[in-house]
Amino acid sequence: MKMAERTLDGGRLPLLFIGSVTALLVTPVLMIVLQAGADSGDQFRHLASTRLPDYVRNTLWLALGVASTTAVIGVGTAWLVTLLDFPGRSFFRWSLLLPLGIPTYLAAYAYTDLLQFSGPVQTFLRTTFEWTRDDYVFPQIRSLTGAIAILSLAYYPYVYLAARAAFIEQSVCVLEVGKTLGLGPWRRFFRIALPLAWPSVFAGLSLVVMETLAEFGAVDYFAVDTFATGIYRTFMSPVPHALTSAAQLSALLLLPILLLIAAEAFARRRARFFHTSVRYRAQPPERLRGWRAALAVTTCAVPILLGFLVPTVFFVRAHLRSGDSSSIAAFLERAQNSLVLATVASVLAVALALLVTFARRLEPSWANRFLTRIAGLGYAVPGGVIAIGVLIPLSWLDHKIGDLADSWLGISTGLLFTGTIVAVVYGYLTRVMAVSLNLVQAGLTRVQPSLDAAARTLGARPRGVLRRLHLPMLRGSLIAAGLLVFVDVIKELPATMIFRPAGFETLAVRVHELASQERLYEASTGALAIIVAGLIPVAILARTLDRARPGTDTDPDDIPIGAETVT
Amino acid sequence: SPEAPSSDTESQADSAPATDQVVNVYSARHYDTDEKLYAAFTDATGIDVEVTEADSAALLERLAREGDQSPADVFVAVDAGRLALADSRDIFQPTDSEILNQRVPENLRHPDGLWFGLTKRARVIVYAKDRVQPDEISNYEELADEKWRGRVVIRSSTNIYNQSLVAALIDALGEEATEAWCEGVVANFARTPQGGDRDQIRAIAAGEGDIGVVNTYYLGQMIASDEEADREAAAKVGIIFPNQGDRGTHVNIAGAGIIKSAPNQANAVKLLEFLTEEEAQRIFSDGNKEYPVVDGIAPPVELEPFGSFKDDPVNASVFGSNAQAALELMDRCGWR
Amino acid sequence: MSTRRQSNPGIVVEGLSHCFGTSQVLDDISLTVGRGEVCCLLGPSGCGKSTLLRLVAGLEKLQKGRIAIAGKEVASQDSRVPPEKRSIGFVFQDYALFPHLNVRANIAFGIISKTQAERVDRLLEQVDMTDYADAMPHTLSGGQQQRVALARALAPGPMAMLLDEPFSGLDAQLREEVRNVTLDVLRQANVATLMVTHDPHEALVVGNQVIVMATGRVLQMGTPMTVYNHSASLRIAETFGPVNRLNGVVHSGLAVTALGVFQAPTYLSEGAAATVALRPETIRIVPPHDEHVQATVETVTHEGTTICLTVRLPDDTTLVIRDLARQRVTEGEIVHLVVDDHAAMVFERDGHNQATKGVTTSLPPAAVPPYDPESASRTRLR
Amino acid sequence: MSTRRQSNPGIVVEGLSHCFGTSQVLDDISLTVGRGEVCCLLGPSGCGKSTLLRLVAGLEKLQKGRIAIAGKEVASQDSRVPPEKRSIGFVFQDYALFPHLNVRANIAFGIISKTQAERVDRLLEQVDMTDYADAMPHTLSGGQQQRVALARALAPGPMAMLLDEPFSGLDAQLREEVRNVTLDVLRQANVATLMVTHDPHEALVVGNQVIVMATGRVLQMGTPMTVYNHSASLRIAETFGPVNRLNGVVHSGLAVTALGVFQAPTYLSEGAAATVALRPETIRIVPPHDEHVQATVETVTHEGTTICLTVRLPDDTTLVIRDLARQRVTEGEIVHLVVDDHAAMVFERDGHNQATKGVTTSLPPAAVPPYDPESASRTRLR
Ligand SMILES: Nc1ncnc2c1ncn2[C@@H]1O[C@H](COP(=O)(O)OP(=O)(O)OP(=O)(O)O)[C@@H](O)[C@H]1O
Ligand SMILES: Nc1ncnc2c1ncn2[C@@H]1O[C@H](COP(=O)(O)OP(=O)(O)OP(=O)(O)O)[C@@H](O)[C@H]1O
Ligand SMILES: [Mg+2]
Ligand SMILES: [Mg+2]
Repeated sequence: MKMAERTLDGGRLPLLFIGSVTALLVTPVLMIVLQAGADSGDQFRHLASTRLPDYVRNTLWLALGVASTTAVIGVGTAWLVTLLDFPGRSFFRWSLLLPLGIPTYLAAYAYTDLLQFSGPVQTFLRTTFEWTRDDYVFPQIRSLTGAIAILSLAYYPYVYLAARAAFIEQSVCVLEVGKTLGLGPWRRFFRIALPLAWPSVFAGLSLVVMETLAEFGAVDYFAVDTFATGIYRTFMSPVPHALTSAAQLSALLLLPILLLIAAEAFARRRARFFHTSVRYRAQPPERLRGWRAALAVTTCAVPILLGFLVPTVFFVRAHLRSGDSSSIAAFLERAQNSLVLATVASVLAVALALLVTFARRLEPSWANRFLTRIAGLGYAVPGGVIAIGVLIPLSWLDHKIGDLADSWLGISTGLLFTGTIVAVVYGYLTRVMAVSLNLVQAGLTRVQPSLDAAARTLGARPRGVLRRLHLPMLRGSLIAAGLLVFVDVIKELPATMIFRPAGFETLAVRVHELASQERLYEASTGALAIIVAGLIPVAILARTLDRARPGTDTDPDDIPIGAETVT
Repeated sequence: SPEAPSSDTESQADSAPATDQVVNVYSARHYDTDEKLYAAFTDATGIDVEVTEADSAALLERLAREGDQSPADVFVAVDAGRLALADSRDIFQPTDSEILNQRVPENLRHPDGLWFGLTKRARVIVYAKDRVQPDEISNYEELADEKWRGRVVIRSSTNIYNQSLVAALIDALGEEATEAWCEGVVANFARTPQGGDRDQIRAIAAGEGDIGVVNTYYLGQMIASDEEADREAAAKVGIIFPNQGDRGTHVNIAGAGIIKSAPNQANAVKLLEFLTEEEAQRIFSDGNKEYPVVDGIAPPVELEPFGSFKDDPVNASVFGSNAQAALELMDRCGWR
Repeated sequence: MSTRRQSNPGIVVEGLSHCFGTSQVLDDISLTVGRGEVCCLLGPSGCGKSTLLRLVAGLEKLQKGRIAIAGKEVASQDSRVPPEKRSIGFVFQDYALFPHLNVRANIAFGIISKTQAERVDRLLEQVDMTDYADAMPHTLSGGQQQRVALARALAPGPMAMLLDEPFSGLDAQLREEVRNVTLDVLRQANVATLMVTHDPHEALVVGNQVIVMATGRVLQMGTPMTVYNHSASLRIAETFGPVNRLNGVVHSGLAVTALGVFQAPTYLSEGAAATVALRPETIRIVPPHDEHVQATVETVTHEGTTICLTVRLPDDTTLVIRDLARQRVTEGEIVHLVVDDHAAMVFERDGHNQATKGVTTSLPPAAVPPYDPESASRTRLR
Repeated sequence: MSTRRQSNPGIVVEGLSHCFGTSQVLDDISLTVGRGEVCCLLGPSGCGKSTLLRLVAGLEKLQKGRIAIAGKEVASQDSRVPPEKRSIGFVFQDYALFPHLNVRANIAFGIISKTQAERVDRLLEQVDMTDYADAMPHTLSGGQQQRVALARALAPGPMAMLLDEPFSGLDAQLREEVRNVTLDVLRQANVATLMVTHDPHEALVVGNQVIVMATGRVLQMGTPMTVYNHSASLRIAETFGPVNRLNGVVHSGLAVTALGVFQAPTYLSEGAAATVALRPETIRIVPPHDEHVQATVETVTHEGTTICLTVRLPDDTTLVIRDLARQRVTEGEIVHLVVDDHAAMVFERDGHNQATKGVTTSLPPAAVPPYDPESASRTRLR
């Protein structure tokens, strides 16, 4: 019931550990910021006077649009499948995660191909009704709205996961109190469930927003000028100060993100006090009937249909018509590369996240809280740029080592990091740590401090607490984190492109090559592979999420999976 | 770095230690046909080709950071502007190869042999056969003409080909005139610039726009495509080589230069020379529908019907020197 | 009173049974709580008290039986009124305060009316938490949390109040004060109150009725004095504290024991084995007089208000005697005893054995601390 | 005993002070618990008991003072031993069972030794939870959870045991049994036990020492009989139940009151205003005799073992009298009273006022239920 604010101190160690990990992760971001300090001629002034206003406006609308849409879809569906019962509930509970598997830029290609003026849908309309372009108004898919739609469909699962876990784990007692105090379902939702779930939901949302801000492919394809596209455009242009001005834009983009992080820190402040009851009791979901049930089913079905089914079917058809011509062997090799990289990255990301958050729990000092917050900053910087941020320190290190080896041993080491898997993985980590950190952190707030206290008084050392209490209770969170990272990495492009060793290809790279040559249909094969690679983890994730949480019986249908699941 | 041990060994292997049996290529080109080329080169010379593909900007950064430690021997870019930029970063070493000099035309290589064009692509005007007469437009300047109001489709100014086109125009017309032209074109847009060159062709075929500007090989590829829809779309459009009356059509190149610190300089030269041989040039044109740089080698069959054309003799390096101006100019005109 | 209860019952439970999985937790429970009445639930840990309350509140799905609140049926096989429509208040065993709201907001949670402010203030005062109005729950002590939970449940002014050990976390003084105010308020508001308590003394003092439960069944239900002085079984008698058991045999309607003869219930036939239960305080130490039973004082435990003695009779039976602390007795001393014979409860002997079957909360003799007079004596007596 | 405690103290706390933010929760606490001793903490809700325990356990950062366990300093300004190295057991007010482990695993959590299995079985038996060995915590009743928490804390066999209301959720019978076994085990294992309880009766019965706290300070510390019979202040006296207050004036070393004269402490000078505190049971109803004080019985409350009367004296002061239930008294009856004068406690009158300042748990008179004899009388007496 009561949660002591202070948990048990671990002395200096936590700060040291958190500090070094964070340093490792934010160095690339710092590099970019430093780069921004350099002189870019009057590039920046020029941008500010011409494009910047657009960037700001579009970015703002995009972020707001996506955030609000994902919030509605994610929270709504989570509430439905957690606390209500209707046909197909247990199916939706995991299939709502499927859109995670689909890279946004591919979804964008697919939808554009379907809905653009020359696409089948409009062509069909024209031919059947013998319209010409002026006879009808068709919503322009390549537009801000289109982008919002696509991104929302791709990102809502983050919020869904977060909200669902939160609902489940609180479903125990406080909602019951709400009932005895005369609150109907709706008021229970808005006055208890939502406020309690908010920090978790916010964690999910902040991931969504950061990902949106960093999104390039889809947004650019939709002809929406955001900071991300602007940064790329500037970076790609064959002009002397390209990098610097790109860095300056990025730095500008970081400001609101820092605010966001501060805001989240604020929202999370309360999260530490959650969980007023030590009783976990599953509350039997209320069964819906008639039109209500129908409504619930549609609400859950639509996101899956649009976010997953349509693009997948599109790529299957494309693949069948004219798939990737390259050899199976080459294809398998790419797949293998992708999977290996993703696995390594996700394992590392989760392990680090767990240790960092645990250290922070041991010593929740102001410094540690702040450091863990900013550790994930890289997630909000467009991949291509953060990649350069990674490149700078790595190559510097390479040279230092090279010189040392040269002067001392007289041998030439060549480049130890850049152009190696090491660099690629490091690049990934700087990007995706935000995901694992957020999820694990949120999961940890579900483990009452008084449980730690109990374990400690029973002679468990911090290590023991981590192993015997947190690991089992966080199993779900950890797996979920790992798999989200996995999916993200499978889709990752820029870092892979820059750092991969010569001749090293991944699925995403391949798809990008073809797509960049506008060879969509051939790209479909790789796209499908990515989707499949993304699906497997989603399936696993789904299964773990549906397993009973510690402290519950085993009927998966009215089980709180919360303490074990994610936000 | 926590991962260091895990893949230390790999990294040794990856940063290919210099042996005269390899040549390391940093390439901003990603075409399947290129693999064929490299394979052919290896067959011919027994030299392995290690390719690292990425966006040219990133590659340039990497080259710059790697400095003298870099394993790279050759840098390949799909645009003269990029080559010029690389040059301005002073990463190339001059190559004095008889073969290259006589095979690659003057205007398609660096005066001091820092880089050489390998293929040629013309940026042409395409039009809807059913709605536009071929004689209605004959040069880029006319794209700004009132009569095309709401009929022009073209991709965004982020695209390097447009940047180079404008850079060339600045060279030809001067900055004011070009800006005026640019404003005119923007005014004529049928839709916000979006998609790639194929999308422009499709849009014209579908009637969303009447004329557009694309690179020749995209049209070639669509004509050769095994996609029904693409072939139909391609069939609906005709092309015009602009400015045949005067300076000639704006052409751009994919080219390559040899890196200063190249560990395998000799192999690098061999590679470039091989790429300008007839066989290689054929693969470029047949495989990718690009125009060969070497005279006397037939253009891609798909493009033959459009006949031969006179290309703008301006040295491609101006694309680089004017890039900044071009970019800012397009920004000012609101060309997204 | 019973008639009044019939006429407008506050809470009616009929034939309620409940299982968790295979284990039957409630078994055919029936009870009625009149408006303005306080009904105390006594029973060993795990006997189903909380479950019963949860069922009345509608927090568990009714399996068998019928529940009505304020004359309106709220749950039965075919109908089910959701908890929020039952007009009940519930103080949970684990307070379950809303962690995201401060004390004031927690209390105000169930109130819709405009008059909130002063109502909340009055409640804060009533549970003596005025100083903590703005504190967050996690900063409250156990007892403070419990008081907030209580105020929160009172706030909406429900028709039926369900209290699950609502005062267990409060110190004696505060407990008594909060309890008296609360129950008084509830009585005056004519609310039917069902309250779980573990303190028999409390049940006897505040309850209009006391219900003694064990293993999911109601053992006895009646006014405090009835269940205390006329317990239906030895087990019930023991719920209110240890009793002395004397074995006796029935002769012409009297149970004859070492301590004298006692009126036996009519159903005990001649020669039947009887157990006479004597509460410690019904055995009195009196000035010497030769017709009194003599006994040796073995241990003396001071309990504050009272002292507790164990004494040994000549025939070696040990008795537990409770007398007021003013009695000056020392160990080893010989005392004379008198029994208030009308206070004795006489049961059929083996009846007891049946009764306790299955619910024995007694410990294996091995585990029993020999030095502790009270439990020791009791166990030896058993 | 005190010497023994000095020689090898189990728990030593010196000059302990603690603040949460600005509010001082503990103020210069010092106490010592000898090995094999049980020390009971009594005090109003929110007075800092749990905080004190958390500090001893090392669950809160020590701010000021010094703590030693088994002769080893575990916390001071400059040193700090982490909880897991202090060899303590802790039963939390909110149990804090591990939700992902079943009962058996919860209990076994702190045991490393090979002998796990039977040790756990013994503990299960000891807290009477053998049948629930494989149940998950969320399926347990409040009291069952509490017993598991207790067993879990006992399992590792700590040197010092900290119990935060460890029996509050248990019914009287079980409570007594579990309590006796547990404390006996602890005593025999020579463990120093610090136990928070809200039941003064319990504190007096089981404690070797009783510590009375209020608002973060120790008011009195001593053997049960001392604190009960020789309370250092009225407030302490009231911790163990209501007392009658008689105003008196000191004449030649005696406090003169309506109920007679009482020995006054020497520090009270001639003519000083004194308050005489009489516990309800120290006033006795006796057979009529003209030198006794007469009074009219106003209310009679049956409390089970005892009955509680309020009687009115001729001068209209009301007294609360507690006598054994066997007393047959009816309301309105005239009774004769005698006071065990040596049982009276005499204090300086305003001293009391000082004492209660800041910690008054009394309710606004308005809120007090008129019908309730006990608290009513008390408040009127105040
Ligand atoms: N984390 C905290 N932050 C601020 N104040 C706190 C915190 N924990 C406790 N307090 C305050 O400290 C005081 C003492 O709390 P504590 O839990 O020690 O009381 P207690 O004696 O255990 O009371 P109870 O008998 O009701 O459990 C209370 O007034 C409480 O409000
Ligand atoms: N969700 C559940 N699943 C299975 N068994 C349960 C569940 N909840 C309670 N029980 C069992 O039902 C029995 C009664 O529980 P309940 O909480 O009603 O007891 P109680 O009378 O309140 O006990 P206490 O006085 O200790 O709170 C207990 O044996 C408990 O183990
Ligand atoms: Mg209970
Ligand atoms: Mg406490």
